[in-house]
Amino acid sequence: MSNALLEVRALNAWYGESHVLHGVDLDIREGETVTLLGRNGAGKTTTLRAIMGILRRREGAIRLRGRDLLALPLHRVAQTGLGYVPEERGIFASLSVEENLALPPKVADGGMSIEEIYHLFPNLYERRHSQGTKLSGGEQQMLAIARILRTGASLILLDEPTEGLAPVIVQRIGDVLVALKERGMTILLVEQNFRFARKVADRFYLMEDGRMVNSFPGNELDSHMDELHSVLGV
Amino acid sequence: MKAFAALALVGLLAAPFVFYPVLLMSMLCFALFACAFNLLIGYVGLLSFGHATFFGGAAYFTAHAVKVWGWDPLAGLLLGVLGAAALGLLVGFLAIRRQGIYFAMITLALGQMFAFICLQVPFTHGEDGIQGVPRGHLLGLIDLNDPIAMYYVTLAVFLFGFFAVWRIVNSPFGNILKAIRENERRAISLGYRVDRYKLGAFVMSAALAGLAGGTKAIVFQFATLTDVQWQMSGEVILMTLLGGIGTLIGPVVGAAFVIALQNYLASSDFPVTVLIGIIFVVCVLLFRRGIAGEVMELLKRRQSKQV
Amino acid sequence: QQISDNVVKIGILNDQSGVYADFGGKSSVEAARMAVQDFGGKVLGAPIEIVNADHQNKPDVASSIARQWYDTDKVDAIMELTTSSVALAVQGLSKEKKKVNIVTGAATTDLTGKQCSPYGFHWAYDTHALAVGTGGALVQNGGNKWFFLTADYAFGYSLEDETSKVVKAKGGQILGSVRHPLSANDFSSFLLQAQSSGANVIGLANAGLDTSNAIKQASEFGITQGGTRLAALLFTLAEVHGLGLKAANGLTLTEGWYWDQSDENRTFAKRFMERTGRMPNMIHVGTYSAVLQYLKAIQKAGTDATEPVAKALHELPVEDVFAKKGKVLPNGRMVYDMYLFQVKKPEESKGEWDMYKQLATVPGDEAFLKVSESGCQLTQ
Amino acid sequence: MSTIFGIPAPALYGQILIGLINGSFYALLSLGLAVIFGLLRVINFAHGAQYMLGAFAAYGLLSYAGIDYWPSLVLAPLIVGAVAMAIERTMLSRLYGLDPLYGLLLTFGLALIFEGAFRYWFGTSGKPYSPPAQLTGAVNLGFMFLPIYRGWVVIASLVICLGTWLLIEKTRLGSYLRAATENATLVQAFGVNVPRLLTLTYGLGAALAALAGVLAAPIYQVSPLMGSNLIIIVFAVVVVGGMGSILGAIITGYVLGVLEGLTKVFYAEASSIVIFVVMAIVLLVRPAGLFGREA
Amino acid sequence: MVNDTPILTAEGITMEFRGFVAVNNVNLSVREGSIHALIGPNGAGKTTVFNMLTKFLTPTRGRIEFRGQDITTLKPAEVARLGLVRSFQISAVFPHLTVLDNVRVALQRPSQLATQFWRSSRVLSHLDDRALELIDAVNLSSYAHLPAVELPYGRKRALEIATTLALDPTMLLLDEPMAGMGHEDIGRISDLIRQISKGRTVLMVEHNLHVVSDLCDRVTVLARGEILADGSYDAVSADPRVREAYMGTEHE
Ligand SMILES: Nc1ncnc2c1ncn2[C@@H]1O[C@H](COP(=O)(O)OP(=O)(O)OP(=O)(O)O)[C@@H](O)[C@H]1O
Ligand SMILES: Nc1ncnc2c1ncn2[C@@H]1O[C@H](COP(=O)(O)OP(=O)(O)OP(=O)(O)O)[C@@H](O)[C@H]1O
Ligand SMILES: [Mg+2]
Ligand SMILES: [Mg+2]
Repeated sequence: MSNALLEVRALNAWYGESHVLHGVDLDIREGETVTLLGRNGAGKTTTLRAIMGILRRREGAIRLRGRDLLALPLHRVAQTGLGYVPEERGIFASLSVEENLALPPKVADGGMSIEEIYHLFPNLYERRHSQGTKLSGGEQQMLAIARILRTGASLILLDEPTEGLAPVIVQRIGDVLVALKERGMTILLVEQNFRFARKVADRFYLMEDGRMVNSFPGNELDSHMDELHSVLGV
Repeated sequence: MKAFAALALVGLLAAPFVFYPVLLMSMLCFALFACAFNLLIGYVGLLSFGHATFFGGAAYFTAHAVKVWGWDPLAGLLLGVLGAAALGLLVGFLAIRRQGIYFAMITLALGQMFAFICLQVPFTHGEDGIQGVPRGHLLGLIDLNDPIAMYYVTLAVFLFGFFAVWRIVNSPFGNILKAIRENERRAISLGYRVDRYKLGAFVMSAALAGLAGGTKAIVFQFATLTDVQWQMSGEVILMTLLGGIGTLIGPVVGAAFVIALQNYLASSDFPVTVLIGIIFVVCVLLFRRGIAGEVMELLKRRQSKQV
Repeated sequence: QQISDNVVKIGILNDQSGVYADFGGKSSVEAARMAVQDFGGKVLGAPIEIVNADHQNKPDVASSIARQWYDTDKVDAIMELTTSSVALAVQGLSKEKKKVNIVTGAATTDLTGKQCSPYGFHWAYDTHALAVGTGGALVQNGGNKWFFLTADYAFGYSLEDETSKVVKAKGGQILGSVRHPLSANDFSSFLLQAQSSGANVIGLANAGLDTSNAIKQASEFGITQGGTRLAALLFTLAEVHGLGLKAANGLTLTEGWYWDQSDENRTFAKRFMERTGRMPNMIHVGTYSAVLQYLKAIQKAGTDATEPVAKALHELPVEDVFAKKGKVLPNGRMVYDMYLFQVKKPEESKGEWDMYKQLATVPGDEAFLKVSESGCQLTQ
Repeated sequence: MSTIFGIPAPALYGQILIGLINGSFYALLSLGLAVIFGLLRVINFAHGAQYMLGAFAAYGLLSYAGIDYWPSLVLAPLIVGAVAMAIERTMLSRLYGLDPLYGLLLTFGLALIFEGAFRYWFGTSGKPYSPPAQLTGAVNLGFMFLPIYRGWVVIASLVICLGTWLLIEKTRLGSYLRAATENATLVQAFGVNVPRLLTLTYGLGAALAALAGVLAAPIYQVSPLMGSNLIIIVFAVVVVGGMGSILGAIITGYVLGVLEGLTKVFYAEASSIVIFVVMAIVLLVRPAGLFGREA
Repeated sequence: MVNDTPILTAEGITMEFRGFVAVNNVNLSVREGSIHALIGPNGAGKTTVFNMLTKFLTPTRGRIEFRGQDITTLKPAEVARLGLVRSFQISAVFPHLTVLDNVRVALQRPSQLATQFWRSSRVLSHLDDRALELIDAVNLSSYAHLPAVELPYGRKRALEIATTLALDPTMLLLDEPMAGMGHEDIGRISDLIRQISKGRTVLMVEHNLHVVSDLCDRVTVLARGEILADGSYDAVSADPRVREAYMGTEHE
């Protein structure tokens, strides 16, 4: 695929000695929302961590706008415009909600302002002076997403943002993603909840045992239901 | 494994005819001390920075009982162990309520206090120490003034202590200790009163450290302040780290190495502290598993390659 | 076969890397070698060898080295033995092994008192000599109201105790004392207490860095400028040099030897300086004298067997660069003259090591305890 | 003359003032220690050695290069800070993410090396260093003579403490640092050059220790042992204040300095132990320390 | 069989964190033998209630009774020994012990094999059968000898449930047992919960409303630290306030 924003080719990755990713290929075009589906342990999180460079032991090619990311240290990867929302959320206990929000440095223009963010997540506004980890699980997830919106990152890697969230909040997060998409944000989303994902995804990738087994556009989801059932075990 | 243990035992039995007995005895005492310390750090995950209290405290108790009260060495040792256990109960009771670095700091603070007390009370004789403790006759029978007899008694004490550590670690109790180290909250939620387990382990460790200290007092025939000062606590950490934290044999190797080094370097031109410092640094940077740990890892790797 | 193993081996066991490393340390080993050289390198035809070890201030390390020396390395005598716990431990061991030991590095009078040994000798200073030297002579010089800063351990107590006795005996007064913990670092608080007591002498019954810090801070707070005298009860040239005359001037102290006392001393000091880069203090020269005297004793006894050598050591007078008309008491105490010195002002000093003015001589018989007072059981 | 507990009031004021002065050193040293612990989770056992290095750097600059006190006040911390940064780069940085125990052990080893080497080269009796001419002499406060130099120490340390506190608590840099202690990888994943941040922090902590060393040189004997005597006490101060709490370290430093000073009057023997007693009590009652944030 | 006697009651429990009231005057009564769900939006205070019930937090006010016994002032371990055992929201396993050992640690306590430091740990092997049985029940058999760290997240949750069950508790408190699990596992764990609930009481926090509607006899809805509704799933889900505060409009 040409004019891809992010291009991943034949990516292999290891945790210590254990080989987890086996030749993953992935493309994301500018402005697209791509969802990575797969059951527990398929390697979705690992893919994101390998792209960011948090997982250092990897081979293959990762290019952002044609620029190779593999050799860059972690912080330089982030500075190229990648925003990462980790699975475990990573809220800082020693910082207040507001400090957590303000923490990530701007990597490009065009990020949201703190006011816009509070508008999007009124809960956070209410608790802006509390310690970050004193938030409930759902509040923390919102904070984790909100935090990255300020930085102007153009490609956001989101790892299971709906995990452990109440339906209303899931719905709200879905709305947020749609809004982000409208702003031209590119999103790589990892999900198990494909009902949620279908609302936002332009394209799906299916992952199993560290390999990409299929990819199809979002509107073809229904025709892939059987495959989905077998891969995800729904 | 069995073959290795048998070989080691034969080596230990034959050692005094090859090496200098007092040096060997010193190694055995410190090896036992390090094993006792390792029981806490290696299997409960508690870094005590005040273990000299039990080692040196027991040395004072034993020395006093044997010298001033004229007790049998065995009775003296027993008193040392009981005294150390009592100190362990006291210190442990206060310290185990905290974890990690705070635990280390509390034990350090209490250790400093104990060292202060040892300096103040008359029976320890200040910085002169209790000197000239008679070795006497064990149970009135074995003349401990004979270096070889003394060596075998020390060896027996050491083996007893070593076996005790091994047994504790590989017991149902030891199993729970490991679980507590791994995830304390979970252990609590399963209904374990973790404080009691920790305290139990602490007292056992203190008692064994006391056994080592008491034996040392009889071997060297004195008990002095150096044994209760925090530098001694630091030294036992060094020994354990060097040998391999959380391995059974590691502390023994580490202690033997450090004692040999201190002795050897004493008559060289190289400043002892600098070399010990360098070993510390190299160990932490390159051989974090310690000597024993690295060797075992090597063996394991080789084994898995062969398979 | 009059010399066991055909070699006379002397072990110098002291602190070479710790707190007392400057006190004696490696330089003492050099002094011992000088003694061997001056003796001619051989005794009764057998070569003389010096071995040395750093006991790191740990009695157990010292004890196992000493045992090893005696048992396997055929060492005949051990000397210096800095710090009392080590000296007592090794003296106990030497007694048991029937070997000669000569202490020059520790202060406790117990070595020739309660824990004396027929083969143990105490060569340089001891707490009593320091007390009599500094305490006695100062009172005669008008320093009659004392306040003590005492290190909170046995060595400190006995210094304070013995000095107090001397001061009182000479008609002086003790206005008070404060016991500070070891390595107290800051002494200004204690110095202030001393000053407000109205004392005209502050006795420093401590050692090493503690004494240095106390002196430095006394000068900072203008205590010495205000006319109060500082008396360091255990302080040697090495420490004064480390402190510098600016901080140390006016300080009174007792030492058993000073390089600028005579031509003989100056010659010795020059040789020592060439070998070690520093001037010797009483411990260095004491060790030199101990080695030399030990060799003389072997010569006299015609053997290096312990009993006859110890007997010869007790009998022979000591006459060398360290001690004039020195004699050894039955309890092992070597008796010789000590001196009271005052540290010069910077402007009085003519060189890096020109630091002392001699105030008085303390005759040996006054300086050291009589055998009957020592509490040594051997002699009864 | 009025007395308090049998001590004349003016004398007591003097003692409190002296306690405060000593507290300045505790505060400065524990400040650096707290900075390093708070941000690197390393218990810097080499802190005492770095303090000693600072004093020796000042002595060396004076006696080998003829550089006097005032420039040394800047140069010595820079030198020691640079050495520390090299240490962090080559050694400490490999230990992040491991049990904090390893950091403690490494720095313990480093302390042994530095102190051992300096003892070997310079002996133990130390080296002379005098206060600068501008700060010699004393002022009469009525209840005591205060050496001008000591007054300067209090002021200098207050200013430095305040400055450091502002830097860490009130700037963006500070929040990076605090966040990095919890999850360095994540902070780096946000685009912050964390490794460099940590290097600088360790350098800063060590430089603070060295600065304290320079300030101490005219008061305490410049000796290889000067740091090891102090470090354990300073640890206690940091623990009482709350590990990693900058403000806690500063305040506790002064308070314990005064407390120790008073103990010197009432029960001098215990004056070095009193801090440990306080520490044990505080840890039992308030485990996170007086100013620590609970985990 | 569900009967009417409450096994666990909380009266007016309140939790304040430095002035912030996380849970306010909550009354809760769980009937013996039931599966009771505690649901509510994020931050409602569900985990906090769990922490209070299992004594990991001490309520600022209020009183808790378990099987007629006042447990308000007990320690967490004591509560567990009474048979009230919990799981954690963030998975809690013993990471470097194998799956088998994880379960055995739990089995050890009731079998009085915990404090014996003088015996060989081989005596524990007679617990293996029971442990493997439990492991099998949560479909982890193929992982039995793997260290728990190496399990994927969802499997860790399953292991945690097996460990909890090993204590044979009278009552289980499960905090989001399905979080992070794949669909097939959710089905299996649901079955498992249903199966184990025979003769026990279960109180669970869960966001997956399918599971809740499927499994639970009774639902309590918590919002902003207070009880919003309480009753059967159908009744509760019909409540407009609950729909607004929690379920959202889309939900069936
Ligand atoms: N730190 C680690 N060390 C070793 N193996 C790991 C580690 N983290 C994950 N793995 C393994 O790597 C594989 C892929 O894990 P990954 O976390 O990427 O899965 P995932 O698709 O994100 O699953 P989930 O939906 O549970 O988050 C799994 O088999 C897992 O056991
Ligand atoms: N230790 C604490 N200190 C201060 N506030 C806390 C603490 N623990 C929880 N809170 C607050 O109490 C509220 C309830 O939190 P709790 O974790 O119980 O929510 P929850 O219902 O379990 O949410 P979720 O479903 O997201 O896990 C939250 O707003 C949280 O921020
Ligand atoms: Mg994942
Ligand atoms: Mg919760």
